[in-house]
Amino acid sequence: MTVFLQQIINGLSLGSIYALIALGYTMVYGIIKLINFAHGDIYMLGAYIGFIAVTSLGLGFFPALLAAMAGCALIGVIIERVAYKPLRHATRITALITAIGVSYFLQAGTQRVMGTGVKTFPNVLSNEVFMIGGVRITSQQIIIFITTIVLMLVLQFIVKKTKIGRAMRAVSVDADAAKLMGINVDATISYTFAIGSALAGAAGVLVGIYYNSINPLMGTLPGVKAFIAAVFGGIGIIPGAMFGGFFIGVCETLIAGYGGSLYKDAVVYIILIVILIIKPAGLLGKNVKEKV
Amino acid sequence: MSLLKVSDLTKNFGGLCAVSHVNMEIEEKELIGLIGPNGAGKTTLFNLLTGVYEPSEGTIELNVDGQMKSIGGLKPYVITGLGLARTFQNIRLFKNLSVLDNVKIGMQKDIQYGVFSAVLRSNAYYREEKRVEEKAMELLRVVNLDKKKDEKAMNLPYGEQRKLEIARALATDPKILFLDEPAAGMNPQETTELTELIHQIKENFNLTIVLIEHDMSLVMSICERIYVLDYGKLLASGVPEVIKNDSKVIEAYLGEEI
Amino acid sequence: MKKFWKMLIVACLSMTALTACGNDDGGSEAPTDSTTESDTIKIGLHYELSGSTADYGNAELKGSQLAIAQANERLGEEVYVDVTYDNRGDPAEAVTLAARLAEDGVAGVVGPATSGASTATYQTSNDNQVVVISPSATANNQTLVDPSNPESDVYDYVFRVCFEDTYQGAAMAQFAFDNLGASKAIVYGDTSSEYGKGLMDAFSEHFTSLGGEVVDTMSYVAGETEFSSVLTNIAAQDFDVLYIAGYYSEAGLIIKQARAAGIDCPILGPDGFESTTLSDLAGVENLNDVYFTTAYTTVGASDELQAFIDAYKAEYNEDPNMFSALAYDSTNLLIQAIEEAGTTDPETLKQTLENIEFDGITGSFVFDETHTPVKPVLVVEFVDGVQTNAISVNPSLDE
Amino acid sequence: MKDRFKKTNLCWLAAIILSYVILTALMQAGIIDAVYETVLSTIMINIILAISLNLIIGITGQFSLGHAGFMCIGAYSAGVMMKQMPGMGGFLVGILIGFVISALVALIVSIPTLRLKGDYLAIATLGFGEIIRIIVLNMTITNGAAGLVLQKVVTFPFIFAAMVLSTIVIVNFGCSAPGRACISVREDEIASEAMGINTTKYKVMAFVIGAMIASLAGALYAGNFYVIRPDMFTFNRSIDILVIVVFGGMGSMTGSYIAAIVIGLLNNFLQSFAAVRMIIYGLALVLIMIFRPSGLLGTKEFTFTSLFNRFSKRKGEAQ
Repeated sequence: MTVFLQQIINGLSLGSIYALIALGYTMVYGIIKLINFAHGDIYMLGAYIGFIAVTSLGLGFFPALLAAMAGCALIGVIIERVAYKPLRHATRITALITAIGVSYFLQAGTQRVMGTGVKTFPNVLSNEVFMIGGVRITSQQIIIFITTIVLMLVLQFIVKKTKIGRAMRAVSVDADAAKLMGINVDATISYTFAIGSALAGAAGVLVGIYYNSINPLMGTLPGVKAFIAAVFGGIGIIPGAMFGGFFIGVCETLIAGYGGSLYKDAVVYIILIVILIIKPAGLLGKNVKEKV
Repeated sequence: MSLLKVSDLTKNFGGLCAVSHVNMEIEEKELIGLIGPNGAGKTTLFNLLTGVYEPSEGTIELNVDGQMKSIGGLKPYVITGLGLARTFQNIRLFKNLSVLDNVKIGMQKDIQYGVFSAVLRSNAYYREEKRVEEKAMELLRVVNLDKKKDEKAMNLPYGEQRKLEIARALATDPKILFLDEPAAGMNPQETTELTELIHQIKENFNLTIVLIEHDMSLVMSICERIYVLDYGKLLASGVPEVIKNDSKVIEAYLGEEI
Repeated sequence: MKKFWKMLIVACLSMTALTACGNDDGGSEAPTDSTTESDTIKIGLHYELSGSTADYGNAELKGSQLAIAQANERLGEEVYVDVTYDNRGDPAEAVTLAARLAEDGVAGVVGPATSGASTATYQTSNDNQVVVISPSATANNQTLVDPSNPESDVYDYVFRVCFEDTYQGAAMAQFAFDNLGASKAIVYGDTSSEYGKGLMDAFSEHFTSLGGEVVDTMSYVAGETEFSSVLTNIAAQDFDVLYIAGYYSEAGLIIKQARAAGIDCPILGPDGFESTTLSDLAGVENLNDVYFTTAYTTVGASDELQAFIDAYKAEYNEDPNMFSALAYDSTNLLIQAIEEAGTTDPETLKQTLENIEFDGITGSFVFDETHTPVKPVLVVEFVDGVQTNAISVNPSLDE
Repeated sequence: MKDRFKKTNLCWLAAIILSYVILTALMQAGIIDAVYETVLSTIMINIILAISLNLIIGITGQFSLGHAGFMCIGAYSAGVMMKQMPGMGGFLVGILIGFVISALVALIVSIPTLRLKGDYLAIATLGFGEIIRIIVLNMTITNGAAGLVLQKVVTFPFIFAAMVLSTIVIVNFGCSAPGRACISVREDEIASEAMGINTTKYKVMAFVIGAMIASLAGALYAGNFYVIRPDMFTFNRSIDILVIVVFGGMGSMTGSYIAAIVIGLLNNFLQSFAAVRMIIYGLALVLIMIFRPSGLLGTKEFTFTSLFNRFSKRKGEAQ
């Protein structure tokens, strides 16, 4: 039983990371229907910005986290303006290829600038261990979990209660109509990218601290997993992405913990496919049938 | 025996009852009008009849070779195969394909060669393709589009797109043809042409036609019988003269002159 | 009008691609554009410079380039020129590049780093009579025409400077059983690489044959960072040693997470542990009671090794690892062979290599009949993240 | 039938023979050297992959990201058989086995997933592709991560023939009644169903044919490049194929040809900038998509018919 609980704790920490990346995915997809393949790489950049902030500038955890979020927000907006905006009316596959191009560019660029090897993220957070009934919980796990929850609540507040959030929802339903209502669609999409990328940046720093290992290709697999998490929870739905992230994280650790580590990715995909077939719009999504 | 029999047909979307306990009976070679205010459930009824939606309650029966066969909830392509064809309110042509190909696709079920013949270009392939092309051209001549056979469907003017949809539906060799607002967006002259076309195909192809239309002059002039829907319920049915003077119908249309 | 410009740009892009056909001498003879006289000798450096295995390829590239630079310095002129290509870790591309290097007229090729890409190049290079020295192709029977058949012929022109997986895996099993007195082991390896898989099998097989028991076998995939779930499970079992078959980038994290999960038994590993990144990742406080097999060690490092480490640090501002050291040796081996042979004639070069006695930083060796080096295996212990205590081990492989 | 010997068909035949003769002559003369010979093989295999994916994405409109999985099946079927019976015989048997397995797998995969649409289908097929790879990675007969080391058995004429045959199969399919049905699914699934077309059937049909041809490409890969390993068939490979299809223009087979050639040469050309080539490649993808969002040829197809029409029109104007 303690082993099981321990696995759940491990899974929630991993899931927090997926959830943070998935939030950005779900927002971007919700608003411009683009699978932003480069999103995982923005998460990677977040880790590197955090790394530079800590090693070269000597910043602490929170300043580094904020620096990474700000840096990623900026990069996200630039990418959107340069690469995606000209394609807003092109087919979605075209936009997808562009996203892949951006992803290659970011990966190869980082490899070139920062080296291809693994970098070790310095320990900026003390790591105390608490034993609760035989289950080990570290202070880092708690901080990761809390940071994720807080960021999600902030995001939920922005989307539901603020003017910009209202604009985002309007654009995601119908960009043309939103424009007619006087909403600056371009600005809204940029805000969305900024917020989504900032969350990915935060995830990058958290991963750096938790696993203290970062490399230029670290974004690819979590990127795909996070997209699966977003689809799983229902794309465009913030609590859905959150839930999906935690669910996938816990599933993975449980499968790996009980001897199936080689098949854990396969099982994640199978879960995804089953969910899509039973509930095509995701767990929390509403099924919208095409009007005939 | 009637050709199509609808009993107690109901469709709920969540809490909303889009079609409620509708009964209809359509005889062979009739020309039926289906009218009602916007949102009355006309298109939903069409969607039920052609299999796009599954009925929540009630039955739809079609006369297939003298036997009444229940077709409610069957897949659209099966229903089309049984002889029901339709056009769409918001034109759904295969936009990037040529006019000719649009019609050819309608003849799919009647093509007598398989994938292997297609890939190997057997004699059956050439024979069938030739037959299909000839028949498609014939249909295009009926709607007067034979000169534009190689044009992309999306480049046709609106009125011709509607006609092409009719030709495409005819290509499926239907017994009943459902036309969803065929005159929408047409000018009076085009509407007149359309009226003639409907008459002509009804006679030449031995068809039963059911049409949804807001253009009352068209409906009243060509339909033999009319069903009126309002809020999903059948409000009235009968010959045009009766409908014209039905007080409930007039009320539903709120002073609209008929 | 705007459209016209767009078309023009696209056209230009495609044109540059097309003109590339006519460009025969493509390839970056990077460091020199001055010397293309006949007395320069081209050395092909064929590595994974991008893609998921770029880390290994780039480390080896640095080692090779350092060796070439030092040779030129020693000779006082630019005798050796590198011709560098990137295969992205893709075997198909590696085949093309092997052909290309042959076309470029290189005296020999060093690389690729990974077993898969290496194997793909052997046939082409062999057919073209180009000597290939693989720095880190460790797979069993790698240098044979058909690795699944130990009886098959060895490629005439293919050599390697690293151990075979079986050899060091068995050595560690021997060490665990004899020196550490372990009788129950858990094996945790990287099954996405040939290296990890080969080591896992070799360790398990030899450990069992010695009379030990492999309690459990777990696997991970390179690139993962989350191991605590598996380690939590491992911690709940009864065993004496944990053998990690993989490279430092994951092993460092595994050691850290294993210690955090309360696994305090000895942790063992292969020469993939040889990198300062290992202690950065694991944390020096966790690097106690950790042993790994290697061909060279910084414990009482030889002068050559120390000189290499200093030169590497000075050149690239980072510590060398196993890959860069092996590539450095491979390149020096090729250079030594060329100098001993006094020619770049492939036949002579090949014969020279077969009989060479090479003193490298990763050990002194001669080649056996499968063109694999015969080197002693050292087991090195970490104490507080520092290599101490090297013991030579010779596995009794004859059953 | 006379139609079979129409002018355009004869023109295509001539074009095929001519390109074969020219390529062979260039190889004999050494103008296409060993390097460009392997580049050429890569390009031809990529063409087969691209047109087979184009059948699924471009013609039928089903967004699949699992193509590498079928390639993997073909490569391993051929590889395993070549281990059992070395040489061409084993290879050919392997191709046939690959056809059977990939068709079966495609059938199993497609029936549930093809109900999904757009990006959801993409992510589901991506998942299936990865599942296939993970299974292969953990099988004993495939030798796990280490993969199989093989002899080269295929030569230029063999790959060329495979490419031509695959193209003929796909083009003939596309121009036939089942092909039209597939196109109608792409254009408007609801209307297509209303025309009496069993959309699921045609989607599955396109998917199965595409998968089988991809498995052929995988087998050629195995027979040509000495080594097959599971990590050669990750979803990145599917994306590489997708890039060719989109770059050439979805639905355009000639577009796929041109794109595969351009990308193959571009890739080779970028070798001269080994260190930065992925950066350049990424940038090139973005720029090409921005400036040419519907690909090089869009949905257009180069045909001799259109060439004749243009020619005769010009002649008409001249008179």
